[in-house]
Amino acid sequence: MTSVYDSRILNLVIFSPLFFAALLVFLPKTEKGQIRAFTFVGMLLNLATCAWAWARFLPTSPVEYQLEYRMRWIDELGLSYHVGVDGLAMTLVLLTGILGPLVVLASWTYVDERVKEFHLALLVLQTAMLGAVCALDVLLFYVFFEAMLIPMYLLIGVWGAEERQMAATKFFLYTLVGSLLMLVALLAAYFLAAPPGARSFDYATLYNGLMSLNREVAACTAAGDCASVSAGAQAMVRWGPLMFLAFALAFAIKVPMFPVHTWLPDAHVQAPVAGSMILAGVMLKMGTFGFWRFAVPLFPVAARQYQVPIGILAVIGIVYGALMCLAQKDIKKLIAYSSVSHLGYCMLGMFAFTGEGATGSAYQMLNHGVSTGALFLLFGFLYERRHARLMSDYGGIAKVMPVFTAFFLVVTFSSIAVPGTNGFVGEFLVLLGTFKSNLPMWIAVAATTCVILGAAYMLWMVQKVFFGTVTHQENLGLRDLNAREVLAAVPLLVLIAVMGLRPQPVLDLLNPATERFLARANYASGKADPGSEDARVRVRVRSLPPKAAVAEVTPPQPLPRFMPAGRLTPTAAALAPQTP
Amino acid sequence: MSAEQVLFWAFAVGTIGSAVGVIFVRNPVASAMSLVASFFFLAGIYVLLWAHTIAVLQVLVYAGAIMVLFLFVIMLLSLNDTGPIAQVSLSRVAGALATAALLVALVQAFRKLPGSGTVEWATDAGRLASVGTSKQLGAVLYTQWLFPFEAVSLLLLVAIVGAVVVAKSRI
Amino acid sequence: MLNTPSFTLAEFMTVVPAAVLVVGAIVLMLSEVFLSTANRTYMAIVGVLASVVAGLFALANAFEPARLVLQGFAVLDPFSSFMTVMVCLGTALACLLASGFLKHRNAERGEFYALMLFAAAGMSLLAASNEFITLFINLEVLSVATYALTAFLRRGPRPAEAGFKYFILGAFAAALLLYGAALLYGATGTTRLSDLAGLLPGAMATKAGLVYAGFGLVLAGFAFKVAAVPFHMWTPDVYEGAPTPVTALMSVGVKAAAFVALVRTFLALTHGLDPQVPFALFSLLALLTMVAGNLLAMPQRNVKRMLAYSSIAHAGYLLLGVTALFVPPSAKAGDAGGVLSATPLLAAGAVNASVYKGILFYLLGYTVTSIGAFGTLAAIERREDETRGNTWDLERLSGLAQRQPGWAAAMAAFMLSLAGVPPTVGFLGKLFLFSAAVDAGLIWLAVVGVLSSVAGTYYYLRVVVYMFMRPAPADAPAPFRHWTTEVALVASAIATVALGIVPGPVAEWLSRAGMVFGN
Amino acid sequence: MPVVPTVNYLILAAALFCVGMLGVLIRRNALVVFMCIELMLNAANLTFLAFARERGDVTGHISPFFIIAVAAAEAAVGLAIVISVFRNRGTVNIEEIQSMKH
Repeated sequence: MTSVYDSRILNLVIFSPLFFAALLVFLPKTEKGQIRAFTFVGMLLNLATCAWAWARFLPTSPVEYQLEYRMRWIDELGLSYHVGVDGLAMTLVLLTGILGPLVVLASWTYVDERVKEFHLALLVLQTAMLGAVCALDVLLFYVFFEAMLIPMYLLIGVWGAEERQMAATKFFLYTLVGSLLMLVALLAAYFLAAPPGARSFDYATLYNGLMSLNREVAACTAAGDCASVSAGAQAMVRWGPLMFLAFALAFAIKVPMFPVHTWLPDAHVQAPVAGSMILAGVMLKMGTFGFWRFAVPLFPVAARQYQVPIGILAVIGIVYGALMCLAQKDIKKLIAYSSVSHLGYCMLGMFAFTGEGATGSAYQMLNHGVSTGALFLLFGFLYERRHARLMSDYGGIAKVMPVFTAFFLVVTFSSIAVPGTNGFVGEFLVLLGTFKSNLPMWIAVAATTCVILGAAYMLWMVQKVFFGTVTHQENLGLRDLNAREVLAAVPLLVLIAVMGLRPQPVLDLLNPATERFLARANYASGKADPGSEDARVRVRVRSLPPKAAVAEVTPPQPLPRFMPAGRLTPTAAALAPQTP
Repeated sequence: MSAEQVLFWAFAVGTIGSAVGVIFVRNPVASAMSLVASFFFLAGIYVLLWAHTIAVLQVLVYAGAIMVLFLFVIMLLSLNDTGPIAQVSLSRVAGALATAALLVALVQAFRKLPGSGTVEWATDAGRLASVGTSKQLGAVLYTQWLFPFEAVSLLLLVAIVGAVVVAKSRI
Repeated sequence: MLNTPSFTLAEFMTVVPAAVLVVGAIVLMLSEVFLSTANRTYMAIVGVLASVVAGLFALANAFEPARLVLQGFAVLDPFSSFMTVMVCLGTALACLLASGFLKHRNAERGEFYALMLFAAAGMSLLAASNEFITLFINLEVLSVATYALTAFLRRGPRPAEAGFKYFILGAFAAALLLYGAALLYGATGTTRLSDLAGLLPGAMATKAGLVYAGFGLVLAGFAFKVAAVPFHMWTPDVYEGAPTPVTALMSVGVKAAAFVALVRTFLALTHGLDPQVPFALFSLLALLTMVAGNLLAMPQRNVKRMLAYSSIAHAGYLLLGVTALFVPPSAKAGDAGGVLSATPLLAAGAVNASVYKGILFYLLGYTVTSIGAFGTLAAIERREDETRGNTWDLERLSGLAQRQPGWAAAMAAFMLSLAGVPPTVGFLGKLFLFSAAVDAGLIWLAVVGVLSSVAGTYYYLRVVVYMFMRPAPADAPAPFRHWTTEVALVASAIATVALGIVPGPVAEWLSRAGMVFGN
Repeated sequence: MPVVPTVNYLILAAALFCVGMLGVLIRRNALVVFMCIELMLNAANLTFLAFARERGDVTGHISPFFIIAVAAAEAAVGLAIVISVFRNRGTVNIEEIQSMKH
């Protein structure tokens, strides 16, 4: 049951913020209140479009990418404007949509200089992030991925703290190094995936083309003789690992994984509250999402090859992040390093290549967005009052700001994965998946141990900041959260509780995506049973519309059914192709 | 040694000698005069190469017009150089070495060329009579080399405008 | 009895754009005599009109089939026609920039625009030349006009010095080129490029040394003109000293024309040679130019010098594209892959069409971006600064976002486009060019290029940092605003962003660029 | 008909070219540098003419004709620029023409 609007929803989702940005240009820059209110309304409407998309998204549908829209763009390159969402992308769209209005609320009084530019940057950033999540054309993804950098760079560099210029430049350059290398690898993939004439940057073309090459490579590696395979497969043997590494580096910098994480603490510490929230909430997800959507499925053989090194780096990130947190005096830095640690879990779960691991990883992406976003939001309120980041500047805040303290505690519990919060579900699944995987046992053990460390540093920080006696005179006069601030925080708290207590709806959304991710990672790498046919993992998308016409709404072809949603692990029976 | 060889060596030594004079004489006027001498010897060489028209042009235009312009500017600016003619610096030594290397490479390349000291087509008397004459040059210039010829006219126009603009008093 | 040549009218199409430009120049010179009113803005408009009309003629030419015209001295092919279109675009924008710039200095003269149009005519003819002597003459037309333009302003020593440096090195490069041409003439008996291609294989059998010597000298001559490292020394001084609108024209027009001539020349000269030799030379030039250009630009605080070095780096990216034309056909997928070798992904066929397109699209993007960047500099450049010596220091850009938000936004777009960040035309240009290079197997060279462009991003971003993140100095002089300057800036900014999002028909047109005569 | 072999002329031209190039690279006086460039152009002319004789070809005669014209055009603008530099700085010494910082 598709309506004519379905294929346009995502365009609304992606471009409505840009539309509001264009309108915002005409507001006088002295009318700060109007600008804020206008942006807030724009973000709310954007959230409404996200919710509409969610309502039209069928988790149980056999169609992988829904709400697809495809339009010709640069024909000579085989580049099309092609958007669509699967379950994971849908949840990320929702997360981005929810964070949008909250970010505006959070910065209502925080930002008082160059207000118009600030809100323009926020709206443009929103468009870029939503575009990156929805893009089904890899180059389109790249364009949005890079376009995100510019407003974020300005957010950090213009409205940040003292060292903002250094942090902004570092952030920009780190990300650019990785993504440019990825661009070269992407170009190589573009040439490998299809013969001249059929070349395209479309995800389906790239995936399907590389899949058959990966199959050949996997088969010939198993047979031990790769000299006589096709030219494409030979090139894949030679370049595949390098291409994977280039993609992996780009996304690892964004995640960020140890040892390329060093930009993150600086960026987080210097960024204004809005910047930190978006950075933690959505932008870091682009790294994990990139691994999930591009790096692993396009190069499954190489991904398998580097499974253990990446697993080890992920666990180093977990341990290192936790240890750095223990040593921090600066609260923002602590939250930043906790991000490194949390996203280590994400990566570990993904590279476990087990059902639980992958689901946990996807769930953890959302959790981190919600809980770390909330941490930065709440700390932003405190920072706005005191302009101090060190723990030693606080103490006994619970006495002066009880509501704030209560909120902060809930978020802390989510962050340290107390059962009943969302963090627990994700972390538990990741660890379970890691134990079940073929990764060395010590990795799983180390990751599990770090859960305790995580609790230790967070609670220690809470203890120092909120409890005890008020040690600083200035802190006595702090007022508690006002209505606007409560309004900004409550949605995230609700999410924490809902996702912790009722994970099933979200898991239902994620499951088809998880299964496909696993099937793709395993199938082409030769790990799955060799008898199954390509059709099961092949990416099916709407074909390019004929010239001078926009994609018409045709009911997408039904795909072989995956297991019904609602269960965590795929079973062999469910994965078997359905014969009509 | 034929008369041609004698003349060749005389002109060659003269050309190189005065060319070396251009770069190793301190006084710019002497340099310019040395260059004029070099052009005259070259005109002689051109005659040996059966290029009479070009030899005349060399004397008239090059030695005559262009070098007079040079001398005029030197006199106008009343330049007299003091100090060393060149200062030793790393880039200059590198430049000199590169020049020497280029010379060696070029000479090596030329010595490998097949050439016996005869010009085969010269047995064709009719052709020999017409080559390098102003008649032949003019015919070719105005029937075949029209595009470059027009391009040169554009170049001269641009050069005139350019020279006037640059030499005009303060803008 | 003279055998008078007969031409068909269609043969002259190739020179029509240049003729229009020359007529425009003559009109401008006459207007200086007969119409010299106090307000000379109309001169810029005449210049723009001539450029636009010439550009339209050139665009019409681009859809003609590639052929040899004017007794084999010139070609009419889409590659050179598109180049002419770009030159005309650049000239039109530079004329607009110059109007405000010169007006502010009370130096607006018809000759200035006339020389700009002459230079453009030279560029257009250079791109179409198919014979060494013709090529040399047309190169001189554009060079002589640019020397004079460089030395046009004579307030303070810099312009004259810059003009002098440019002149000496330009003449030196021309002499190298010419001597190389003489040696190649000796080896083959012709100076026509299209004939050379056929005769070189035979000449290689007996006169290989002569051919290689000629090849090397011609390459060195061109390397000076396109400012490839290590022949780049003149660039920063000349770019800094020349009046900023002239620098803008130099960075786009002169370079673009020289690149087209270089491609046309070496397409002919590489016939019969060991394909490894030109490939190695071009790879080395591309590598050095990309890396050194970016590294030398990094420490510059003087924005104009920084842009000069950045133009060297961009020449390096273009050389990467040129190198892709000369990849030896024998390279196999299994070969070891050093930086200076080609290891194709697949046993790929001809990639040339996409390379030409990449080069032209890159040049187009660079034209609008670079003109815009230099134009912004010209717009904020104050006459009072000229005695201070820090006219183009980064400090002068401080707080531009508050003082002139429109200019700052435009400059930011230009900087991001130069850095190759989407959604700007710089990104698409890099995409076209690098994809062609990757397709040709120059993967490692592309990786080096990409990494060096990160260094580039660092200094482009620094400009953005100063504009948006530093407070304005208290003594910031009031800007001299002139509508022509603003029109030029707005046009280039719109083109920079719009072409980056919707290259549309432009990219499709440029697909014809593969039809290079003799290819 | 025995003549002086072409290679002699070529080597003479190469020597002339290299003398000119050396002068461009090492001399300090701008006018002398300019004269050295004229030497290089003449070496190219000589090469063209030497090959023209060997081949009996008219291209080799036409080329120097054009080159002389170009040299004249270059001289006009070049000398104008030299005068302009001299007016500004009172010298034509290349080392002293370095007011721009690197």
